[in-house]
Amino acid sequence: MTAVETRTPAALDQAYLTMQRIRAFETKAMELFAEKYIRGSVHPYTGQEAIAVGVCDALQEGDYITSTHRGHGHCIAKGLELRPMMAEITGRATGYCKGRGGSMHITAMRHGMLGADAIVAGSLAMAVGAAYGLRLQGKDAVVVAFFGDGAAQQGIFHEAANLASVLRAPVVFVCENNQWAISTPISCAIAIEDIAERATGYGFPGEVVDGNDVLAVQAVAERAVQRARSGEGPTLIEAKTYRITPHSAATPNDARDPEELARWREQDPIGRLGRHLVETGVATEARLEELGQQAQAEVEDAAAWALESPHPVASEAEEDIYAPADWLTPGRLS
Amino acid sequence: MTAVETRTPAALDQAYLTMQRIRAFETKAMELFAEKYIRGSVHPYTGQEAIAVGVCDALQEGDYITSTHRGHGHCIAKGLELRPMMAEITGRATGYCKGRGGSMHITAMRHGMLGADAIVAGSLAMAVGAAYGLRLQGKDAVVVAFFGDGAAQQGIFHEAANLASVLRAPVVFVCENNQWAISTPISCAIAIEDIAERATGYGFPGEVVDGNDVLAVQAVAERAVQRARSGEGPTLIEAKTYRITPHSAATPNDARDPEELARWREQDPIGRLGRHLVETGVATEARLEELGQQAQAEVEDAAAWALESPHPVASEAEEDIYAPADWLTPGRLS
Amino acid sequence: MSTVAVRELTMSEALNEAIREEMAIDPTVLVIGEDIARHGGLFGVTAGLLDEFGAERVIDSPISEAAITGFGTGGALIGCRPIVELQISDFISLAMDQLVNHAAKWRYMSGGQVSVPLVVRGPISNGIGMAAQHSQTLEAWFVHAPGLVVIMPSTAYDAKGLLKSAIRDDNPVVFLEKRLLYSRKSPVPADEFVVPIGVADVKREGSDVTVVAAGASTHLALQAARQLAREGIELEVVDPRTLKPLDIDTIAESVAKTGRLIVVNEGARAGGFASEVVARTLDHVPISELKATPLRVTAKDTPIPYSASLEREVLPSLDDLLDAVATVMAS
Amino acid sequence: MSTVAVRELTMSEALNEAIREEMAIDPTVLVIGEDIARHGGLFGVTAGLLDEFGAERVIDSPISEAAITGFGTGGALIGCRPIVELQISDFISLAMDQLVNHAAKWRYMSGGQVSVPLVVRGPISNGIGMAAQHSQTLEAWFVHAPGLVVIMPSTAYDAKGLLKSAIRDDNPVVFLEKRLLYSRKSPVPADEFVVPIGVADVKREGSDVTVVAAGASTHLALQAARQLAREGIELEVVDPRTLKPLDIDTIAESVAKTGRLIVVNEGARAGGFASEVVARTLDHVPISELKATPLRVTAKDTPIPYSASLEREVLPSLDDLLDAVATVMAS
Ligand SMILES: Cc1ncc(C[n+]2csc(CCOP(=O)(O)OP(=O)(O)O)c2C)c(N)n1
Ligand SMILES: Cc1ncc(C[n+]2csc(CCOP(=O)(O)OP(=O)(O)O)c2C)c(N)n1
Ligand SMILES: [Mg+2]
Ligand SMILES: [Mg+2]
Repeated sequence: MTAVETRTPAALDQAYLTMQRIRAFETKAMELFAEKYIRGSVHPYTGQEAIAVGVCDALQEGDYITSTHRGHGHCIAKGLELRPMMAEITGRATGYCKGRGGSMHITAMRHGMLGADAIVAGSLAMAVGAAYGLRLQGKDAVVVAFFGDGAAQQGIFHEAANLASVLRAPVVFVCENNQWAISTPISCAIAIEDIAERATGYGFPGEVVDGNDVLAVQAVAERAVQRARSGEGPTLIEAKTYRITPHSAATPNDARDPEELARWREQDPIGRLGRHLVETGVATEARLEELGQQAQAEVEDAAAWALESPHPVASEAEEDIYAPADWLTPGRLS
Repeated sequence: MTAVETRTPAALDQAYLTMQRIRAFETKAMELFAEKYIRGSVHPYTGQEAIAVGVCDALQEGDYITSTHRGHGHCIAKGLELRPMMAEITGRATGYCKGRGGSMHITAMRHGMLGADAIVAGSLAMAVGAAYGLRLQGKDAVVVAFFGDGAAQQGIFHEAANLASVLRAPVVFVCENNQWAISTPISCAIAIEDIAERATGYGFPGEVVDGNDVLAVQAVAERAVQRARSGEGPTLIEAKTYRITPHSAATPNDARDPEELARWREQDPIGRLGRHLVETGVATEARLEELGQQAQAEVEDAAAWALESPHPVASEAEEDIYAPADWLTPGRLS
Repeated sequence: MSTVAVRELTMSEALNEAIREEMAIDPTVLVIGEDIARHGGLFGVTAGLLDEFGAERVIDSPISEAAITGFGTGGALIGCRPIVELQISDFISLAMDQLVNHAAKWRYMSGGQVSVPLVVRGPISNGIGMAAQHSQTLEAWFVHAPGLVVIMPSTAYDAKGLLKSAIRDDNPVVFLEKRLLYSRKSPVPADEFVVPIGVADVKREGSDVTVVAAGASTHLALQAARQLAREGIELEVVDPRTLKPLDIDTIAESVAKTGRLIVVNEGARAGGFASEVVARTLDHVPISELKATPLRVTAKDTPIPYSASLEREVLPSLDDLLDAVATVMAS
Repeated sequence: MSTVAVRELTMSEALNEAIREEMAIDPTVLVIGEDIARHGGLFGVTAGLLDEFGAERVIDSPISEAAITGFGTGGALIGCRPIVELQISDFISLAMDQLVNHAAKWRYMSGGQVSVPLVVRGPISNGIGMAAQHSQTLEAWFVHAPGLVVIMPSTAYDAKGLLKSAIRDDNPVVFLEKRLLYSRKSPVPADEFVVPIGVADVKREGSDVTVVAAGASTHLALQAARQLAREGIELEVVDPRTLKPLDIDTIAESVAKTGRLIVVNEGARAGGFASEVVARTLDHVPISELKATPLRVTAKDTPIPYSASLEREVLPSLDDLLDAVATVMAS
């Protein structure tokens, strides 16, 4: 595991807690789906927690992210609150998006969350535009776009990466290569080893990192974010990982080799960080246990709060489609 | 210039004649546009003749190509006849497409021309599907997809290249890098030296070739076609070249540096082949002169024939939209 | 020599049979899409095809909707009959250029030299909380694309018969399947049969109001018809089945008979297929022959929201249709 | 305190002024597109902007329609006002997912947290032999996409005033310009002005027939009106200017007055905008108030052919409109 010195015990504590929060949140979400409190689907981030946490730790106030169908982990790592997240995925009026978006569409502008996107690779060009626009406005903000291995085969990945490169947009592309797209193994999707290789075709660096090592991810992310912030342009980070749950609540059957799954369970990023913290004396087993329980409790509280929240009023279904307009005055109203 | 031994004098004669045909055809087409016999636009292939001719010389009976808005050269190199080509671009009923397609949409199935496409990069995935389908039908045919440097920034380029690679489709991607997309220099479109580099991101070879050297192009094309035919998968050929005319008849103003243009005029592929043939004693100046005049004459004949041809009958405008159907019998009717 | 053997099949089983039968008859039929081979499609429509016909003809594709649509078009041009599955029909928005500017136009632009026997199929996935990007009903876009055939079946029988015809048809077909109907069973003959493209089906005869409704809306119309029959109001439910080319004769004949037209459609209200049916019918039935102003019962003109209460509010309901019937019967 | 100073401007000059003025007022306005900076746009709409506002705000993009549309949406989310030029409006087909599934829906999906002040503009290029892939009139697709605003101006005045409003509007706007109108001159005040979005303009008053027509079709309608006035038939030409949201009140008011409705539209006939106007009008004007069956004068339901004789045959003509008027006047 990557050297720990760079980080304070408190920060490590926090990283461990956040990863446990994500794990607990997804476990609860799957329960709520089974109990029919959640419609549509849930795509658990379980097993990939180190990536969201490692990357978001490299960000600062004012930075933004875009996310995917598998977005809960990114939200939590970016600092969104569990209550309005739970409320959103259970379709309540108190959700971040008033129940209009659901699990695949959590947006929280005040936390720098530009939005999750249920169109695979759909938000990559948006991330480039946001990054460029922030710089145009004189802000030194960075935008991170999370996406999966399968998303790297979409045309918009290519267009967005190339556009970001020629415009030197302060964006970081984070490809979470969990080696599967639903039932399709990466070997059917690409004929190369590392998606990161593609960065050379756009003229910026591509880096491969162990996506189950939160400290390694954070180190790579800090370099990429620094590069973007200083105006040198984008980076493509490929984090190798594995989802240790089925693709989604709506697609429970999992044809993947159980041995493959078992091997990866041993690489569970939470377990790895935990062992590392204990070995290096940063935390005790008891402390880790405590953090795990704290995460559990927060998630239970969020779920209870959400389920007590009101459903949206049907009559409001046609609100929030269009922003108010006043063409007599330039500049935005909302 | 690349060694000549591989090719018979007759073949070289033919290549020179074909390049002259293309040059003469485009010159005439620009005249006909100025005289309002051609609507819309004409995108002359002038200066890039070595690429179409070199590549198509590497093809055999049963192979196919797809083309672009700048497609006349590909058509002529693939063996289409000048008369129905002229008739098509002047909108006559005797044109390859009965005047429905025009300059940007010449299709000639009996010559293995799957169609020109006015959507930049639009036919790349079609080429992959055609190549795959031909192999599925047990044919050992190859499909060549021509496209420009600007087209390499389209998402479909990425998707098609990747799909071709995972399916090992017998397709050859020929990128004619003339370094400009209308008024936009390649430096604004990509942040890398060679588009060919992108092939590594898909897992097949990328080759850069002097696109104004017909023999060099042919040599590279033969390797790529051979590779495709033998089932090893696609190749990306990047042929560096330059268009020595403005972008199109409808976009006459040309902001490019006159010196850049002058430098490239010296690299005129027809001049280079001609000088080479004379130097190597394969042909005399007189013979070249004769071939040039023959090309001229053929083009004049085609234009005269076209302008004498009837216009399509308005009442037929709604024909050829749908193919006839008989769902009681499997297999195609048309 | 057809027998009377009839099984109850779900729509996905019926679609699966259609593809299997056509692949068995015609070696040029191939299927490509995301998770359609190993997994057999997210909704089972392509289940078992990989084992039966092999990986060369049943292809798990990368996530590249535009490319697989173009791939299908290219294959069709040289004599194959590709079936492209888009996992959710909303994703056709990523392939509009390949579908509309290429597949739909290639025959015309070539002066009739080529044909494009392509099927692009996928589910309409509203009603189950998949939210705005997975719940659209977009047939109006395809109806507005000359060169395309657009099909939306409402029963397992129509689904099988029409998909077989679509595969055999030499034109690009957009085949839209309602996800909530996949598991719905209905009788399907064991014998080989096809359902002709471009022919509407009067799913219920009635004298008072013509209700034109395809796909899921057909069932809403039939439900309303059963309920209203008790009150002595007889709806004639015309299921166009094919939306392009539209069987306007059957629709016009029915409207000429009833004098009243209601069109039910789950697409967003503005510019939806219902508007087309109303306008098109007026080309054939002058207002002088109408007893009431034609009405549209559609989804509201909003994106589809996630929450159940909101989604229910946005999609057309039985009550909406009953109100519309009351209105046309009152005038 | 507006003066009476009025110049004659072409539509492209008027559009250019609109962008220039808004870029000068608002530093968050930027323009991106193919050949829009150095070259000033293929039709001059962005001429001079590069020199005046610099390469950071006036960007020659790679040929990546989907990405530049998404780029605009992302920029809009964080407070910029991007204007995306698509060189020919047909190419929006490459960006339908970015436009419809992203720009149009982001505000709604976020529960109103964000707004998307984006303008996507480009020319409708039919009538000049650009053939099937460069000659489409696709507004019907965008009208069917909740969350979008759709504008189609017919005069230089409307073009300038509406583009300024579109840039200031906090919603994604699809702004469609008729290429053959770019060079057409009409009076434009020198003083600052805007034209409100969603407000139709009665371009000519008349008592006999309401003709709804936007963009190039407005001029066809006015031409017919002038000719028919000599025969004592008075057309009322209503130019909706904004197609979504549609100013149905002005249209309905006119139809209630004349009792006759003809909609002229250059889009393919099936599922076109004309069908929507007919159906929508019937929601407001019952057939009992109509003197004739509403008619649509549209392009034929074909791809646009290259040859002049064929293209002329496919696009709606003055004769088509005159015939339609004769029909509605006869009933
Ligand atoms: C454009 C588009 N195509 C297909 C889908 C259906 N789909 C949802 S998730 C998924 C797999 C995505 O794989 P990957 O990008 O690797 O992300 P992962 O699910 O592995 O996290 C697919 C195909 C979609 N949502 N959007
Ligand atoms: C999808 C699409 N976008 C834009 C255009 C307009 N256009 C026609 S040619 C051209 C430049 C193409 O550049 P390149 O691919 O390098 O080909 P070249 O013209 O240099 O041969 C553009 C932008 C188009 N036809 N299609
Ligand atoms: Mg994956
Ligand atoms: Mg070029």
